[in-house]
Amino acid sequence: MTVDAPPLHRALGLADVELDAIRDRLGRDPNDLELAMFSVMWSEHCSYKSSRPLLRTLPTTGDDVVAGVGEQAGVIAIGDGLAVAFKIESHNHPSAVEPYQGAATGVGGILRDVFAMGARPIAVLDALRFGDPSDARTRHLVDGVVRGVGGYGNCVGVPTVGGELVFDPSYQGNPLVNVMAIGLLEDGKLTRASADGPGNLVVLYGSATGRDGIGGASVLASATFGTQDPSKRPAVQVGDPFAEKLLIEATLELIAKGLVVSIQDLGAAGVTCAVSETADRAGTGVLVDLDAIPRREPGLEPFEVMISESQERMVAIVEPGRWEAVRAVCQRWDLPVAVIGRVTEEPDIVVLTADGAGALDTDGRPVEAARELARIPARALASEAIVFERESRQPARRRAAPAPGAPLEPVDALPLRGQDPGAVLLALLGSPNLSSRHPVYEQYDSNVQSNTVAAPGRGAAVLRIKGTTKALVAATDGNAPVGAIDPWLGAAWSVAEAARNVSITGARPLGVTNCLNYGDPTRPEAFWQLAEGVRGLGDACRALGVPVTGGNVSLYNEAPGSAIDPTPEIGIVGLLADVATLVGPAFTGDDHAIVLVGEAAAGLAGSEYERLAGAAPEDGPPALDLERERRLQAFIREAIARGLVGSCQDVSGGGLAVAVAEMAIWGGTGARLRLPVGDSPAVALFGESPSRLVVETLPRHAPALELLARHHGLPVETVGTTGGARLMIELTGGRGATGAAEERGGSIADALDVPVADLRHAWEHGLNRALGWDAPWAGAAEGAR
Amino acid sequence: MSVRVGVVLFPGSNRDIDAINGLTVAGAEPVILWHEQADLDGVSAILLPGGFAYGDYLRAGVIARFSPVMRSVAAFAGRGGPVLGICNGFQVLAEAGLVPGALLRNRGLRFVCRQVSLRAEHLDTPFTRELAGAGPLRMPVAHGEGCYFADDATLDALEADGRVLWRYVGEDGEVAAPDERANPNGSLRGIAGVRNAAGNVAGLMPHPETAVESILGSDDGLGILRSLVVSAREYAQTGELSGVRAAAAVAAS
Amino acid sequence: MSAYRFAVNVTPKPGILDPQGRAVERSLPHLGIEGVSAVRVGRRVELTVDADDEAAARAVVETLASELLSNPLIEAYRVERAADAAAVGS
Amino acid sequence: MSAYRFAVNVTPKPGILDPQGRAVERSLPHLGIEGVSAVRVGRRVELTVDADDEAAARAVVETLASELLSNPLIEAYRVERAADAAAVGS
Ligand SMILES: Nc1ncnc2c1ncn2[C@@H]1O[C@H](COP(=O)(O)OP(=O)(O)O)[C@@H](O)[C@H]1O
Ligand SMILES: [Mg+2]
Repeated sequence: MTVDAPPLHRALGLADVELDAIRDRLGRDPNDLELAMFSVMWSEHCSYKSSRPLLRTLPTTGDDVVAGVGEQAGVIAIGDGLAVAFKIESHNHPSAVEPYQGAATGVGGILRDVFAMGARPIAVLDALRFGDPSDARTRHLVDGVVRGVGGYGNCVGVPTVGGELVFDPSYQGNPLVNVMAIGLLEDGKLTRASADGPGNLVVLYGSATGRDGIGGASVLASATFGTQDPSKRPAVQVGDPFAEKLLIEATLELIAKGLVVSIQDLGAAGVTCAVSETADRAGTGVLVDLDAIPRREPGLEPFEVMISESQERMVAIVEPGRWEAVRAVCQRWDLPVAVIGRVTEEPDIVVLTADGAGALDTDGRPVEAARELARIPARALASEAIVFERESRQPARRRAAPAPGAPLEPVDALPLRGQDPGAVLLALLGSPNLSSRHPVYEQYDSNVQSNTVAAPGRGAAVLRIKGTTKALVAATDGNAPVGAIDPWLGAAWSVAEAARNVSITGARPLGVTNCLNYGDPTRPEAFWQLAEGVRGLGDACRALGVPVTGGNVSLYNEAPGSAIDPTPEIGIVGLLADVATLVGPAFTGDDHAIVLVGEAAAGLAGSEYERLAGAAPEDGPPALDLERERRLQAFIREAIARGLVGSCQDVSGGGLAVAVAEMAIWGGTGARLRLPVGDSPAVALFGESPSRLVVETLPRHAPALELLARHHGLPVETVGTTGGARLMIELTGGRGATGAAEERGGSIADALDVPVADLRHAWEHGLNRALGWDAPWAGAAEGAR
Repeated sequence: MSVRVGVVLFPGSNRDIDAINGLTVAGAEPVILWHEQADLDGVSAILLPGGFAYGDYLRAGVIARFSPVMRSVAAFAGRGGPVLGICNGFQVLAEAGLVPGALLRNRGLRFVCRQVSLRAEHLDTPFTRELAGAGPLRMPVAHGEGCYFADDATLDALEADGRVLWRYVGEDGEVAAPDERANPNGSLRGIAGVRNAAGNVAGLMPHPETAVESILGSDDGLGILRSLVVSAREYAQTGELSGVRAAAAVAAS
Repeated sequence: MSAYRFAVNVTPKPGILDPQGRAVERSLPHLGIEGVSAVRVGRRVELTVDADDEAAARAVVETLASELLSNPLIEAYRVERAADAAAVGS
Repeated sequence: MSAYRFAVNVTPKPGILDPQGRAVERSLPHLGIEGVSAVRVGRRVELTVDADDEAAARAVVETLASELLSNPLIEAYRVERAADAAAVGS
């Protein structure tokens, strides 16, 4: 080694203290192969070395939780002999490099986590975040990511039923691609990734191993993306959804036939990760026969074989007597399969080679010519990976939330002055973040498998469970603009909103999975954001009584010079006992009562209105009262169960006006509301303070609904009636008035008055316009590839 | 006694779940036909389901066409048995030459999944006989290569011969031109489905099998599946189908 | 037996709609490129054939090209010897 | 100005997984074809360039090939003169 060359461990992304810790665990110096294995396993992505102490604080237990944090996916029992498995994961950095393949392999990876547990994947949701939609690079990323999600999900036959698409400047250099998968499994089919039973075979099946993503785990997840070191450019992984489809069928067949002890998918850190984690969970070790691993190309180095992230591969632990049956199943599905090792009592991962001739004999003993290339205690790679107590520092806050109960300040008076509130509503409905997402989700097969009751487009996804009266309800939510101001609030808010989206269908939230997208944890401010985010996540889940069953942490989401706003992405699954009681968010008829539950709180910071109208520097985001949120959700579930609800929508992005407008657009009928304006028309119409619902009910049910809300201690008022072809909202009784009225010298606020057809038009065309997809050459470059 | 209808399973088929569900709702007993099997297990009709057989790599449907089961499907079709290909199944039938035309990449170059409206052009065929009327029938499409193509002469002949079975229509009930949103893929003359000269083999891009229960958004597809089931029963009992032409007549045409 | 490397170029037949080719043409102005026309997008398949001689190898490729790699209704193909006979792992 | 017809062959880079090539290889036994290996599936784009001379035309094609027609992370391309200089209607 020349004096100038960096030591190998640093080239692999390991700090000097980490090398010391490795020496400590081995009691000697590691060789190069061992160092490579440590470098991928001790990456942030695999080891959670910065976040593990925080994650321990999360509430993870619940009566129905069958498998939780620590497993490949969370599993919750839902009765009828069934359970639901679900998990969310990020593929941010690969998608920034190669959007199509990055997103596609993201879908593939999260599906494997779910079917590795024995669950048939029944749904995918994708939560996406990008920079300026008018920017050419953003458009390239959006187009590629959406094609990638669809290209993979459509082919494997799992419907993509929901997700998010948000544009914000903070993602300009660093898009987020978070994908959630949901699977359904029968009792008794749950399969854990644990290498039990010394003497058992370690079987690798699926695609052959190539040079894909060598070092991807460490390089992509641990280094700030965008530094210009070409040697760190990882090989791009290409997904093969057809191979994945075969892998799904073969895996479920192996499990159904009871042929395997355990299964784990291969993702980051490849074979190294799969064998060390499964062995560590069982307290065993594995002799790995390097020669036996099927390769796609000649000339792979041992370290490349051990850490390759080639896609569409699984490892099964198999009793020797079942090997022939396992092989037959894999061959029927046309998948390469090989015994690549043996489980041992000695808890070490040992990598052996006989120079290609096969290092283990048929009894699993090393042949005479076998050489030992690496020997590492499994736990040193997995559960006893290094942990860092990172420094945390609260930055000088930009803005604070107004104290609860503080008087409503008309901070919005300026932006709204002189504006017809109807024009503001149209602008919001047509804005990049609030307009219809159909140009994206129509590229996803959303109904394959014949379970989709509520397809993407209108709130939470609903999937019926065949053979039962039940349905699963799923959503993702993540609020970054609020979190940028107050990361605790942003995370708690995201949980509240996700759970609310489930509750307003009548379903009971079962559990939460989460993807924590944050910046460089070695920056104390970024680590503080992460710590506050985890605290908010835990507080909200405890308050709402929903366990966290799994998740994923994505750090270093920083382009040179900028970090993303902290983005805690929440994935949630709920259970609806009787799908016939399902309530949607579209008005169901004319002359029905419109009831408003909850009340507006001050604060426009972090809202879409603020994005449109500009920020008021003294403003903060509205407060969130978790206890009130819990009561609100309990109320709406009870109201729905009692048949009191025609339709229901929560107040979120764009505020009350947008919520009602959506109900009108989707229901094909207008509405007339009289709204107490308080001091601020903008807060009343467009504020996004949480814990509020718009409920449509038959006039004769309105009193019962109001009574029920009061029972739950919630402010409630009947504010209007459905019907007609226009949306009219009269603002009553406030000091502040909308600009148009002021200019006429009037003291009574103007009515918002817009034809529903205009609302629909703005909403339907906004996204295509924002992305330039309405141009005739749209998507040409990507499409032509 | 319920009639046995085969559902061909290629590696990469994924609407087999939907086909089985749809056939069950329509009153048939679905029977899986694995791509490597030549024996048809005594089925009286065959449904080729949607999906991505062999990943749809190279060209949708092309690799599947060479499966052992396809030789048997072709022979079954030759004997006058009813065969319906849906989406990828339509692509496989077209590649195999069992129905006319080709399915090109969608004109918009994107995968399209949404509800469309169809009009049935003939109500006296093995695939439409149970429909209450011409439509419109609401059901989803979900495909990237569904743009129906044949040269003008072929199209004229298909129309003259009554072999265009379904077309995409707009809200006004009129056939949707290739550049209208109601035509999801740019198909020529709004063609969503066709049948062979004898009339016993049909393919369509939309998914009637996913539109068989109102909880799924529509049950308009049920009429098409019921037609197939009724045809299967007729074929099982008589060895013939009404609404089709004898092979001799086809050869003469 | 020797190894022969071939390429099969598959292109849309004249008159067949080629939305990919049109999309490329339409996007050219945005790249500031002028003077490009008649863009046709097709497939190129490269493969190695083990056979006794080149004629035998070419016969295999012809079969493959006409039966699998192209659809005669919509596509034309041309077989050519590929320069780089070195097999590349797939 | 003259018209020059070119072809751009875009193929997956060595070492990059080519699912299409694999699928073709695995389907060959069904066709009864033996001895074929190392199948790689890519794209072929044919186009006509109006330019003062061939060098200028080729420069345009190079730009197009590297910026629009191929994805440099996973694909390689080669530009060649196409035999049939006659423009084909798109
Ligand atoms: N933010 C989080 N909250 C809760 N659990 C988490 C979080 N991040 C990761 N986990 C859990 O840690 C374990 C390891 O995560 P990961 O490596 O992403 O899973 P896998 O190895 O299955 O891909 C999983 O059980 C996961 O659910
Ligand atoms: Mg995993």
